[in-house]
Amino acid sequence: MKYQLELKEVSKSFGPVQANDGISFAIKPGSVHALLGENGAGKSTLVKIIYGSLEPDEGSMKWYGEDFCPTNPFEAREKGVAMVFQHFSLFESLTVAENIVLGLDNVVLDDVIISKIEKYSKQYGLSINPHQVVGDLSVGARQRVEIVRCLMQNPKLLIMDEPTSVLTPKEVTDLFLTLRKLADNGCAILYISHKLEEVRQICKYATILRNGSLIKNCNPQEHTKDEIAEMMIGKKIIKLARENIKHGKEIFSINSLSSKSNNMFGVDLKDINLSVRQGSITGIAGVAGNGQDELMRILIGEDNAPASSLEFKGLDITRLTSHQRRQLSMFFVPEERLGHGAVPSMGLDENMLLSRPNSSKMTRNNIIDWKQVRNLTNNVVDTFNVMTPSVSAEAQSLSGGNLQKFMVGRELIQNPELLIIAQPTWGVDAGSANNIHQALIALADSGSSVLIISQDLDEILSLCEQVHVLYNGSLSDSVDMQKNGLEKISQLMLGGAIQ
Amino acid sequence: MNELFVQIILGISIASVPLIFAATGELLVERSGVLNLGVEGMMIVGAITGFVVQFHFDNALLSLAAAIIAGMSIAAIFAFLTQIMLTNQVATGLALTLFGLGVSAFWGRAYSKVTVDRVDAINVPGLSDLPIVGPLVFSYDPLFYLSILMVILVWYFLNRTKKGLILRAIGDNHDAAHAIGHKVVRYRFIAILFGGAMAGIGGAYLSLVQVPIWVEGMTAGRGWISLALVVFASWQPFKVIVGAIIFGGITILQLHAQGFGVNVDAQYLSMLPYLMTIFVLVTLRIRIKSNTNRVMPSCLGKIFHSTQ
Amino acid sequence: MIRLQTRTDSSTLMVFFSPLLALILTAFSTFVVFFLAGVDGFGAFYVLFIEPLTSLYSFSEMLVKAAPLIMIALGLSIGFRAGVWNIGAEGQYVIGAVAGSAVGLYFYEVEGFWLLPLMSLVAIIAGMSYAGIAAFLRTKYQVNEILVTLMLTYVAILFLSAMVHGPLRDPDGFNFPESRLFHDSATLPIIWQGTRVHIGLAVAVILAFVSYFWINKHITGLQIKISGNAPRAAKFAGFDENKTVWLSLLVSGGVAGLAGVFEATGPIGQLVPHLPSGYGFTAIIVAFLARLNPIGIIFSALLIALTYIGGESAQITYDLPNSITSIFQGMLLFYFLACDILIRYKFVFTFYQRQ
Amino acid sequence: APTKAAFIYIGPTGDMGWTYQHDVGANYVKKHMGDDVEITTVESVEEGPDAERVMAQLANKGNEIIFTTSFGYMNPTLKAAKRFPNVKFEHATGYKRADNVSTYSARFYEGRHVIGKIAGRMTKSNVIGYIASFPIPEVIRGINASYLAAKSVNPDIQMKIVWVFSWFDPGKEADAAKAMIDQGADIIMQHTDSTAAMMMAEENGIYAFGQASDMGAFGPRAQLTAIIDDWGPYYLQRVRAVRDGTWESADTFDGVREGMVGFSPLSDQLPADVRAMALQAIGELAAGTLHPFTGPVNKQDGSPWLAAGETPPMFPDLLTMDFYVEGIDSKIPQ
Ligand SMILES: Nc1ncnc2c1ncn2[C@@H]1O[C@H](COP(=O)(O)OP(=O)(O)OP(=O)(O)O)[C@@H](O)[C@H]1O
Ligand SMILES: Nc1ncnc2c1ncn2[C@@H]1O[C@H](COP(=O)(O)OP(=O)(O)OP(=O)(O)O)[C@@H](O)[C@H]1O
Ligand SMILES: [Mg+2]
Ligand SMILES: [Mg+2]
Repeated sequence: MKYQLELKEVSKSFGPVQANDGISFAIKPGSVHALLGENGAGKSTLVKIIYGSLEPDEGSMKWYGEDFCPTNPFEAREKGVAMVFQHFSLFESLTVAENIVLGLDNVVLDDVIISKIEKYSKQYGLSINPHQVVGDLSVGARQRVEIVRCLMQNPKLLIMDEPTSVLTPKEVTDLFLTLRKLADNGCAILYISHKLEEVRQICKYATILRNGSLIKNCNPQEHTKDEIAEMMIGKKIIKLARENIKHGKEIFSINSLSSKSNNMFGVDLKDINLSVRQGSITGIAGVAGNGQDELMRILIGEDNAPASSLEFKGLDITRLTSHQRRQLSMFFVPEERLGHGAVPSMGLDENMLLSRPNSSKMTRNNIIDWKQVRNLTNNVVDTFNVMTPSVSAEAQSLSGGNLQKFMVGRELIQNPELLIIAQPTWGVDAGSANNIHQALIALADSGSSVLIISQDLDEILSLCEQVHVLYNGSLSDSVDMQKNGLEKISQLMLGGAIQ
Repeated sequence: MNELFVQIILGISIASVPLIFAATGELLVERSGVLNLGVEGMMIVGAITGFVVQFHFDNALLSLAAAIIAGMSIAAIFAFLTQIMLTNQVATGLALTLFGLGVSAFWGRAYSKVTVDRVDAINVPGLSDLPIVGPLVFSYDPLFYLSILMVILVWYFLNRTKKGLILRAIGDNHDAAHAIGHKVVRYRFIAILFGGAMAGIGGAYLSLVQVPIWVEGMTAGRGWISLALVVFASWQPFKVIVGAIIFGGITILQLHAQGFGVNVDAQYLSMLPYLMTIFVLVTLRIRIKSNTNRVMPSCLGKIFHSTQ
Repeated sequence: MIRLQTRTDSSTLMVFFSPLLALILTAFSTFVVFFLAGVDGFGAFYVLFIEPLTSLYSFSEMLVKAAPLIMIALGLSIGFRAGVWNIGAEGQYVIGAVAGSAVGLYFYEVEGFWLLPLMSLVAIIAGMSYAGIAAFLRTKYQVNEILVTLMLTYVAILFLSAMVHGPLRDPDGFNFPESRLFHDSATLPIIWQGTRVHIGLAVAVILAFVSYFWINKHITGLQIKISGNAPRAAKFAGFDENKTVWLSLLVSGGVAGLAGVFEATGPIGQLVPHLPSGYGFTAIIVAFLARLNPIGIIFSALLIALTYIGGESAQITYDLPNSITSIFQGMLLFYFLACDILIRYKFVFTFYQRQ
Repeated sequence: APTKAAFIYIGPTGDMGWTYQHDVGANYVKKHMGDDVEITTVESVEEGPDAERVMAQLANKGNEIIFTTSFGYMNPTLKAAKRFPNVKFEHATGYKRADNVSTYSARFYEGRHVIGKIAGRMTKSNVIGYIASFPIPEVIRGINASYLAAKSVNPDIQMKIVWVFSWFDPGKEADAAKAMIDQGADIIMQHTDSTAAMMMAEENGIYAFGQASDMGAFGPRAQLTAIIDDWGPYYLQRVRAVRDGTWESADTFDGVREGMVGFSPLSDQLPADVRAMALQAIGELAAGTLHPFTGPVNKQDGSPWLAAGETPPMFPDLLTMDFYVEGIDSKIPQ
């Protein structure tokens, strides 16, 4: 049988980093093929080579048996390769139609293309409005735009780099239906995801990378999730569960919090109530874009909240800045790593100072003690196994997983009494995710409280004793996990009645 | 009185032509996500080059072509530094202005005592004699019409062509544009050269049409005004014309006010164009406050570096 | 094939090597320019860059010229770190000079040690308020501060003109547009007798060290840097972006105002319509040449001052036009900026074949 | 050894106006003294703090006499003179002197008187446009002198004055000329240095007068005559005095009689009677029998200034002049 795409000994290095080291594998027409690996394993690099946006240092590729070496995405698209990027490649100030036209070659914006967009969007059940400006869209809708853009190329190979990390469960199901349809029509799909469950659901072939090298080609449906994860990181994952859950008294509460979003397309928060007890792990589930961002801003202190709607250790903290909140021992890990939780172009040591309670001794009377800062940074790097060339390496030079470990570590070494963490393992590989989960559990075991905002239901269910669901700016009561908990939560996430 | 009105309108449009050229060029550059603060420098290099060539060859088309090439050449320095050497655009733009002023003054020393033939208006016989409409429509020089035409072309390019769409996309998100295969650096390089060409003509208009004479520093801040006009126009080509006319209008009208003996000190009248610019920027922002971020190209001034 | 590769850490070697390379390239281009101008290259080079350093007088004049450049550049560098582009320091400099001088002239012939400090204070406040307009418009209406500060510079210069033609005109000055000469208590002390080097230089150098300490050790220094790089992260750290804008503009406006009154009460000795001599603009170059480093600013200001003094000597000796100075400054900045690429990136040469 | 003399200019020598004429003067010295003199000129020296340094540098280079040719150099000149007591300084248009500082200027208002008369006769619209630079006594004297002269030959005359706040900004000067032409002026006078207004006049088929130098090349038809600043003989005399050791501090204020103020050839456009009138005025000025400010003259507010037949004293009336005479419908900017 002829392969649709064949890779032979493809290598690519970035300076000292060998991102891909002699990788060979092949994709059959009409197959859904997974590409798996830890953060930084080289997955994105490899697919960028296939798509022509990176050139390999060595190796060759064949397309239906013929030599294939695209030097730019146009050549790849011409052959029928389409790609949904890990980081969106959309233009916020332009309309959906304009965005789509930009990704299609030899096509100009006219009525024909608009009706074509509408046709595709109907055909695959991906609802988009060609005239809307992308900046006004939710993440899910943006993802749909990316996908429609790819589908309109009538691709023979569709590459999807972590497409589902921002989709609702329903959207994921729909996407899978679409993919099946495509595959049945003979389109091959190369699928990258850290969500091994879904990989097992739709892929019959998987290529596993580690540190830039090929580890194994296998059928994921013949392995358990844990087995796959082990292949990816090269060692066994030991799962820790909470041992002795001891809840103390209430330490933090949100009381009838309502707030208008100051972003035109944001979500208004409506009458949110929540209580967090000492030593507990509380989860806020929900699909991204339902007010998580707005809630997090208010919790951090970036946006104002109405007086006495936030109470920590019995104090009204609504008028406190984020710095003052930290001094009360309340710490935060935001969802977005680069640009929010860390300054991309600054060193880790400098980034250490973003979150600095007085107790850390990093500053005294606002004068920075650089020695202490470096000590603490080293401490975080060692304790949390952050892979970095040095403590002064720029934050943007770390891989997503490593930066996330650094950021979690930065907050954890302050021994927070309350840690509020959003999407703790978004885009983080299984191994690192496990490390982070362990750290959170250890924190709670030591008597501190953790509030997790996550759309990863698995994560919430495995960690939290108490789960709320955020939908369209409203927060549900705590869900009783004993009685059909899972069903309840799924229902709430999709907008079911909130008790 | 009609005569005076017509003359004032003519005066205002003459004062606005160089601004329209330079601002329209810069508008395209900024739409591609590049902030070139060197407009003043490019204009003055265009002014001296156009003048020198006109002096030696007495050929309007040739001198304009030379001014365009000169504007592009000096813009190429900016493009090379910011796009290839990844330098800070604000600093590079300022250096460009300084360099342009210096080079033009150095080169122009030999030409400060001479004059050239003015590039003239087309006077369509008969038509120009029509009352009011005649002089208003038919006594401009060709460059006035060219400036309007350029605005239309730039608008058409940006809003009606695929390449224009790509250019806007690059200004909005260069990383994404790069990811889907568009040549960010190439587009920007060409946009910057275009901006240089337009500034070059704008400058040449000053030394060939407005007053056919070369003087050190004769652009007198018009490059900066053009930059303000781009913001004023909220990056929309047609609004550049409106802004240029307002600015040119205030400049001319304050002189007329003095001539009529208006009882306000001339210094304060002279402040008007600048204060007016600020005022307009503010009211503009108040009006479109809700979606300010929408009008400004998101990548404006940011450095793009693609790893290969 | 050559390509640029990002370094994970800035190269320390290149931090020092790149300015050197830039200087060498500028020197080389200088020869080319002279050659084109038909001037003896070595001689002109000597006059431009060496001669000012050989006579005590020119050296002292270089210091006089460097003092305001250092001060203004220090203020601007703060804002530039924070992504606040105050391009109109010239205007704040003028307003500071006018306000400070007005106080000095109001107390004409009143002797007192308090007068100069009072004038300086008023100048600082005036410079701050003037820059504050831009801060207000940016924080309240998101109006671009580049344009506002620039437009206000033109206004300031006209205002100075109105003042010296009007209220601040020397009553015994034959109605010429100049103020009176400042009396002793309103004149800046000379710190190097026999030259024009005034206490402003000492203030400038002290300010450089203070701001070095501030930028590197004080938390607001970090705050400013973060605001410039990642506004959202600054919020996360509890820094207020608007505060940073205000701070940057007030500081740069204040020192520019102080530099203005120092210039009026020092080397000039009166308020004249030609007070604005482009220091506010040149200081931008000074700041960038120094890569916004406060101590580096001292050196880059001296370098730029040298090009001014050298340019004048070249004009006197070789009859070269003074525009040569702007050409140099432009080139210097081009080369400095271009060479800085070596700090954050390295050039790698790759050879590979594709099958 | 040659005597070393230096000139500091405010503008570029190519301005065709003020600086250009000083440079003509410097060349005149060179022409007459040949190898006996070595001349250095420095152009475009700012009036701010740089001026004093340039003077000091010139003194350090061995110049024995330094001409500082703009009013703004006054205090820097005095400071430099104090530092270099053996160097002679000559400051144009100022009023402060010292043992080694002389001042010199010219009675340009005599020239303005002549062009005022010509304008009064040549205008058809009775509107004269006047481009003014800065509101200093020198400029105001010029406005008053030309207005009085024009009025004396044409009572219906009206003068439009536009201040451009620059000595040299061709764009602005052209715009100002254009504005006044649009408002009906058919003769332009200027107290700014560029040739822009002259070119505007030529283009619009109206008349104008050259400023400081002969601007006929820029307005062959438009220029009726030009007031010429002729510094050459004065400069020659002063440099020679330094060479001879006879230089003394002095205050010079010369006019048509001494030849410091001259005229370019009168235009062919002038009718014979106007030409005769102009020549007569020049003759009377040269003879010293005519003073452009001769009473009765009232100030703008109607208060009397000069009684019939009275002429004003140099100081304070002329040197500090800060008012318009009666009839001018405009306001001096503050
Ligand atoms: N442009 C680049 N310059 C330098 N190094 C790079 C570049 N892109 C990737 N790398 C490095 O190459 C390696 C592989 O990166 P790649 O993006 O392929 O990983 P990945 O498998 O997609 O990871 P993730 O799961 O986080 O998306 C990493 O070590 C990364 O640091
Ligand atoms: N220019 C670069 N130099 C060094 N490393 C880079 C460079 N560009 C990207 N990288 C690294 O390559 C890796 C892969 O990049 P990619 O864009 O796929 O992000 P990622 O780390 O996978 O992010 P995410 O958290 O979204 O999964 C990241 O570790 C990133 O830090
Ligand atoms: Mg990836
Ligand atoms: Mg990832």
